Amino acid sequence: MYLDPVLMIAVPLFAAFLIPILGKINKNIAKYVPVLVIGFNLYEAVMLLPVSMIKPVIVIIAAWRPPLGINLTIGPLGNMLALIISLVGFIVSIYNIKFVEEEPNEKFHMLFMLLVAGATGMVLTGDIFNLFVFLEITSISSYALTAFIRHRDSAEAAFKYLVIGSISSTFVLLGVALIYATTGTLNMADIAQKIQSVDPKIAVTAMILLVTGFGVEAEMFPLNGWAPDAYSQAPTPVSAAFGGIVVKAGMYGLARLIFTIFNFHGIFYFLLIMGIITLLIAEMSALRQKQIKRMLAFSSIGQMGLVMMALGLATQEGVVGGLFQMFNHAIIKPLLFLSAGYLVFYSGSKNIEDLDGMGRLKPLTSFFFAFGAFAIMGLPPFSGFWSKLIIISETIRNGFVVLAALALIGSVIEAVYYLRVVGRLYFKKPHEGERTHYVHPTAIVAMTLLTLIVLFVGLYPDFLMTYLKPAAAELLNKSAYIKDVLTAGL
Amino acid sequence: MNDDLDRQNNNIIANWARKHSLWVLAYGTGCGAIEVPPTMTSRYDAERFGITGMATPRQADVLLITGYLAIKTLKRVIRTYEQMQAPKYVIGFGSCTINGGMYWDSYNTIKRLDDYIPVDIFINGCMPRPEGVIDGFIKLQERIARGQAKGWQHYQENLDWYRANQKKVIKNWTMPDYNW
Amino acid sequence: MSPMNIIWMIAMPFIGAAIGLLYIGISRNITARVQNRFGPPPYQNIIDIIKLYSKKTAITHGVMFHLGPVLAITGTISTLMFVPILTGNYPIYLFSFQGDLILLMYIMVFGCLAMALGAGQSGNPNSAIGVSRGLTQMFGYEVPFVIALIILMVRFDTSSVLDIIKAQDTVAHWNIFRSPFSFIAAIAAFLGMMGNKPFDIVFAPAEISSGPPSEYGGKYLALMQTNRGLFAFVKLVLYTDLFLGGAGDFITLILKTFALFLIPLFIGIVNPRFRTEQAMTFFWKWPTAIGVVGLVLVLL
Amino acid sequence: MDSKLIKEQEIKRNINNAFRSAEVTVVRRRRISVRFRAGILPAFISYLKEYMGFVHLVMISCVDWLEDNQFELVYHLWSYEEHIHAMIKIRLDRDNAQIKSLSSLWPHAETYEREIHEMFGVDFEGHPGLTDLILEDWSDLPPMRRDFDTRAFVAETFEWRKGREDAQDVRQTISARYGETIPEFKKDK
Amino acid sequence: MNTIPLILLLLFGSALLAYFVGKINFVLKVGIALAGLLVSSYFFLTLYGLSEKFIFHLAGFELTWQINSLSWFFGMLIFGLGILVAIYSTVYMRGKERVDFYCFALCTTIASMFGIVVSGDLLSFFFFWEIMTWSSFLLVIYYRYEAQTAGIKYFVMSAIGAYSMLIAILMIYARLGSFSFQALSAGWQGFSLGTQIAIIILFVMAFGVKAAMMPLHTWAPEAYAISPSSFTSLFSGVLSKMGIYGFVLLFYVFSAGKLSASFVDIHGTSLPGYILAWFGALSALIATLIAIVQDDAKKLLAYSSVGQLGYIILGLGLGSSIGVSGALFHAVNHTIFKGMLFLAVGAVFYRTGTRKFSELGGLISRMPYTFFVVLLGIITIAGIPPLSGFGSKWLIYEAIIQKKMVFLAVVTFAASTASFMYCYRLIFGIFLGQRDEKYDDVKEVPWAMRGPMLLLSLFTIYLGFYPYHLLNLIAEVEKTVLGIHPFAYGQSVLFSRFGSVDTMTVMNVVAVVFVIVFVLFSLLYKRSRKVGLKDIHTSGEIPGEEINLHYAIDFYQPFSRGVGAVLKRSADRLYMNFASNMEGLFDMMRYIYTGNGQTYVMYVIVFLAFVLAFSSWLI
Repeated sequence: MYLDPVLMIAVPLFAAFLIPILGKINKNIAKYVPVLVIGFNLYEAVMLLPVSMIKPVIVIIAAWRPPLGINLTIGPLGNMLALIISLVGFIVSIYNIKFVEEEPNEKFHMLFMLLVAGATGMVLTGDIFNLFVFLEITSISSYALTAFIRHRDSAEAAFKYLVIGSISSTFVLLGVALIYATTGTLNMADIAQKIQSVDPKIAVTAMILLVTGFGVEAEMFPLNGWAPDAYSQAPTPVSAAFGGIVVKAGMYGLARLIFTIFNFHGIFYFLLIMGIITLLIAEMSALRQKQIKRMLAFSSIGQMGLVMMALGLATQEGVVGGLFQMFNHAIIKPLLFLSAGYLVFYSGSKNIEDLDGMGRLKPLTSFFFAFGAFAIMGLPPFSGFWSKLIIISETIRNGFVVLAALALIGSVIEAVYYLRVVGRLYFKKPHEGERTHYVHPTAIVAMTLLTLIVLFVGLYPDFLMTYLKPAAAELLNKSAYIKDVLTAGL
Repeated sequence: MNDDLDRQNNNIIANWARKHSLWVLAYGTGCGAIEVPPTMTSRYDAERFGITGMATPRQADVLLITGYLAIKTLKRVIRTYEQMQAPKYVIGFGSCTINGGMYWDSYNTIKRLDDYIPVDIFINGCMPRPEGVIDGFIKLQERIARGQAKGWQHYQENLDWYRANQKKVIKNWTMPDYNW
Repeated sequence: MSPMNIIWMIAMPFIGAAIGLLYIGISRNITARVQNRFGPPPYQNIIDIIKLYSKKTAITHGVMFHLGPVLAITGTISTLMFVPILTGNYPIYLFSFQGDLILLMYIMVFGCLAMALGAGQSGNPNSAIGVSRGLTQMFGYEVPFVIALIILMVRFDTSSVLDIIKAQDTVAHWNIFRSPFSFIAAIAAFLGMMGNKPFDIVFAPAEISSGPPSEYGGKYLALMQTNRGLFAFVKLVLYTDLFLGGAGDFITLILKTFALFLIPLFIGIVNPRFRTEQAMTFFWKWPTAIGVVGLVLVLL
Repeated sequence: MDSKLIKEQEIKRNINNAFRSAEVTVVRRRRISVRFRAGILPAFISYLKEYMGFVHLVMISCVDWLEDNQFELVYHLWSYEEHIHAMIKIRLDRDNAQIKSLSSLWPHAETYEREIHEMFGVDFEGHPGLTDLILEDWSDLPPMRRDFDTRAFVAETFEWRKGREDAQDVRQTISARYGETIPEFKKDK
Repeated sequence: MNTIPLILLLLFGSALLAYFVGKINFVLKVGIALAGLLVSSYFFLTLYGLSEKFIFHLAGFELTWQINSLSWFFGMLIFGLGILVAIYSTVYMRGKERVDFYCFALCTTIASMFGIVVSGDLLSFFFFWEIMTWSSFLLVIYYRYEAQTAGIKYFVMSAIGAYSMLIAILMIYARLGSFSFQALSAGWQGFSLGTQIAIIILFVMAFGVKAAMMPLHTWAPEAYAISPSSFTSLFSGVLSKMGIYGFVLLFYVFSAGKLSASFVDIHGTSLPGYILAWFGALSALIATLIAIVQDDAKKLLAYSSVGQLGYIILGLGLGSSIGVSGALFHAVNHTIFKGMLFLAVGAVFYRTGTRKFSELGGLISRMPYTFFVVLLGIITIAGIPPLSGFGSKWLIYEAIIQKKMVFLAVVTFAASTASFMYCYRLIFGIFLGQRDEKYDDVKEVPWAMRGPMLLLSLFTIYLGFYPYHLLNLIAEVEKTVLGIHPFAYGQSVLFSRFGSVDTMTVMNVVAVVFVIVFVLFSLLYKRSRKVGLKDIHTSGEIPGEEINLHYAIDFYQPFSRGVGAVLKRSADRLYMNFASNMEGLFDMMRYIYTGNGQTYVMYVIVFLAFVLAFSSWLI
């Protein structure tokens, strides 16, 4: 039985402001609050899932019906993404319990709560201005979290992120303003209905502004300049959260815009091409990276490129593949980041070269990393295999054999650089020197959870597929969405 | 065992074959080595007697010592002789093998080859001409045919005496044992 | 299997070895005459072998060293069993119905490889060097040899030696005239196979003290010499079958094989020695080129 | 001195400029002889090699001056530029003959030095391996020393063939031993 | 319960069990792996002659697992060698670290190979193919410190192959809407010529990598050399056969043997088959030439493996019954002899710790059983009668000559002759010649290692004179699955249109002659005395005991001088140059991300401007 979905946004938001106060009372309590709160979110998302699969849950706030008032639209897609976000958030918060020791840790937890709240808000809202607001909440907490380690590199990364993010937000705002000016409404379903009558030139301009804005969060090339720096300089859980939460939310925004609100077919081709370019350039850049987290950042960009490509196909199967890939990425990339975080923590250096022989010193963590690497390469029987299979299959079915081949070349490059790291972990003799040999159980729990999900989904993809299909259908079936939202509460 | 060997030594067919097929390993020390090629080539053509050069002691029947032997080379000669397969014959060639020849007072050259390995035929001269060499071979053939070329047997029976002589000049004896 | 056949089976290795050894003896004699010498008697090789068999001692370096010559002669006799020797009214086919040319090509190698293994266990580096040279040279001459055989097989559409003999019913149909390219390639390979002068680097006595057999003496050497004679005979018979239309009786056989035997002999007498890689590349140049011409012709 | 020996004289001057103690004698055209101390021989020889053009070590020989109780080592050098043969003569104490090895200057000097060590017992410092060269396991005095009595040694070590101590005809003995008839020598006509 | 999933479950289960339970002690992990293999091979044996099918759905795709005579044929190889390797491993891996990991990867590899051969559709084929790739990769990198480059090279080339196969599979899926083999063979004719060519090339790339076909072989020597010998045996013996299995599927099942309908015929063989045959022949020749100059025994065997697989590919390409039978026969032979040779080299490595010819030698008296195995192995590999290698090579040659492909025949025969050279080098370098002092105490390996090798050598003898049962199996495969009319054969006689060979007679003649000569020469004739290996003729010189006169360095120096031009060319170097050039390019790509905030902002603005400028295209 689910509670009011509004709580999914309200509770983390409230908890975020509660944490500093709790932190004044007892530092330890603050640690456990995120676990509980996001756990609640996860519970909500899971409970909502069977309901929203049948019919979208429209939550009307303050009794103003959709075109006029703010509403939450919890369709299969939104619910699915909320589930992903809360799942990743939950697991990362478990990891956080012990990993974040640095002061002021209650602020970290607060910002993290804000991040989750914002991302959840983004995927649940039905209002374009709310989308913008939640985007800002997510972004601002991200900036702060990036700079959490008080180091000049972190600050620089955060500042870059801030500059680019602010510009993108401005574009989003401009786009929203343009839409509001021409259609006079902010409800997405309503906009989708009314956009038909707007001058296509204005509509396309608005769309491009919005796409640019969300593209920054969704790591579209060339808007993803912030990503490598931010990923590599942020604390490990934050990097994981970027991969699992922020980017997913951004991608949701992008998908919602182009599938539901606007009606331009050309944008799909554009997305397809941008997707493959993003994929290839990211993989190529990742190959020669020296820092492990930076490499993972580029890999993350590459995966998002694949998702964009899948969404750009704009077919049922393609979108299913894209969403599947988003899910996989959201699960595997945190696994990689969390294990890499521990490896970096123990080796005391971010450089790949210094990870030599960690497979011997830290067998479990290295195992998780290797597992994640194999999974993200798309090897069976891990989950990455199925999503890649579906995407490539659909690409070829639509006649884009060359794109499929290019994507697979990207995969080969991916295999090379992941294996290079795995190779260093296992093949090289460890450097001399004493190291602590200790991983906190919370981290192991977090990583084991992720591993099990990867394996489960890999061996039994049908479980996930049953939920992904309606989600894809929601994206593709625009009129149903409009109807559902606009007739809600009647 | 000796009876058996004697019986075989008197085997007419075998002795006839041995006589007509002398495979020579020429141990070319000293100036005598230069006399061997003329013996083998067109002018004197030792091959018509079945005499052929061989490259390894394992295959050879006749060890041809063509000159003086320093103590260092004596060691090699003994080794080579022991590697040959019985029945085997030794021809001492030139005065040096008989009494040291012109090296009679050299501190490093042996004087009597037959003190160290059993010699079946000496060919004297300094150096013997190919005619002499062929004559020596024919003498050897005759002795083989009569079953008299039993130097190898002599060596086998008096190994202790030969060893004592050999060890007298070769101070540091590192040779493997000759196992029959 | 008729009793006559069984008698031939038992007798043929001895006859073959005797003929082969005689040929080699004659070759020594002829070489001597060419060099203005008198030379040994033609039966010299047989004397040598009797002497070697009556050697009183022999040394062995181990099991493979012992088995090397045994297996070598096993291979040679087995090869002999699959070669049709006489085809006339009183044929000696032995087992040649049960095998074909490809079998012959491979079973011929059996003995060589066994010999090489035996030489290998002698522990003498010279033997190993000889084997290395021999195998390299074999790789060289097998190419024209194979080309020659392929020409024959494709031309007559059969891989059976008996069928090839049958196709050469008259003198004009002998393959030496019908497939001259094949014959030239094959005879070039034959030079290498016989180990005669230009291609005798394997046994270079002054250089690697007679190569593979350098540790063999006494009865082993005797067996190897027998093998040498027999193998020469087998090869000559095979070539006679393939190119000279086989033989109906022993006299023809001896005439034809001796005629074939003279070719490498005379080439050998007047030529110095090739180095290993020169030998190998020699086989890949002219004989192969001629063979390829033959191949092209047979396809047309 | 012959006025034609300009080159030789010039070399003599040059050597004396560098090494006062070197006694240089011009023997004849293209040949000079130098007496030198054993102590700084390598320095001297390398000077000759590097600066005077004597790049070729022809050989090293040794002379046993038993009367002086000294060994004389003679280093034969050859200059390809000037075509001059220099003999560097070093006197060593016979009882404690020791000198520095030249094997670092000319690798092939090793062989000569090994031989001289073996035959005379001169010790070469810095030689990589003063092992046996021609003799094996020699335990007596070095055989080329003049105080080594070869005949006594031979008589002690080797056995003479009976009847062959002098040059008598031994055919009778041999024929008696083997029962062979003695061929008559054919007289030349 | 259906048997196929049961077997797969058993194998994968024992893999996981061996890993987790095996943490406890050594016996348990190896025992579990072995027990799993034995039980599953029992179930597998019950499948003989049946044709089972197991259909289910996963991720929206219909998957089929089936067993037919072809699957059974290859399954036989997998289980046969798999069990022997597992038995061998019980001793070979004792005392080594991470045995649990080894057992896990070994079982997974065997399971995935079985999965490949029972796959009745392209998707599960690909699925198991990838599992096979990574599980074998795990074994390649078992000796972790040295294995890095080899492992990554193997993985990357496999990945390229696998992805090209994926494209082909998905191209087929896009056209047919089904992954199943039946649909494919029914629908093959409907494809356009271009599609057919593309599919064939892509599949050939995938299978060629696994079957180590020139020029896709470059991973093989290093990966074979570096993996644990017990696994290398399986790697070369069976895993490479999966590539061969793929070729069989491609040429006779997928295309239903109708390639000739769309392509021109050359000498009665369809063009793709003809080209494949040439690839096979050239692999055989070039790999053999390279094998000759190797110093590492396993590298030599690896190149030899490439060469022998070339023969198999050649036979398959020819397409006639006799050629395909020869290829399948040779596949079995290759499994047997490569299995035993790698196991034997492993045994030598187990006792001496090295695989280099230049460091070994003279082990015959110390390891006589291993020597015997290697001896039989090289006789088989060289195709010399009377052992089984001759039968398969005979069939392949007959097939070539029947088709009058004379130049192909010349290349193949030349390769075969050259193989004598490396065969000799292998046995000489390890077992013959003089032994180094330090190996005086070497002992023969334990029976658990000897047993599998000897069993395999018995097989070569058995197949050498009585190939009837195997030929029956092959004929069954050809009749039921490949749609080829099998060629004629008797109990032990192989017939072709050209001639026949009676393997039984050959074996008998050789055996009888050998026995007669042996009895006469060795038993009845006077005995010889045994001398040591150091007692050799060295021109009188007496080398000390410590001096080893084993001639093993640069053994075929004249040969290398003669064919140096060929050996200098290296596909491997080409790929590595390409890879390093690509890395250079990628390194430049990296500088797109300058790390400069202003630049990134500029990118955003330029992107926006650019898209706005071309916005009309989006409408």
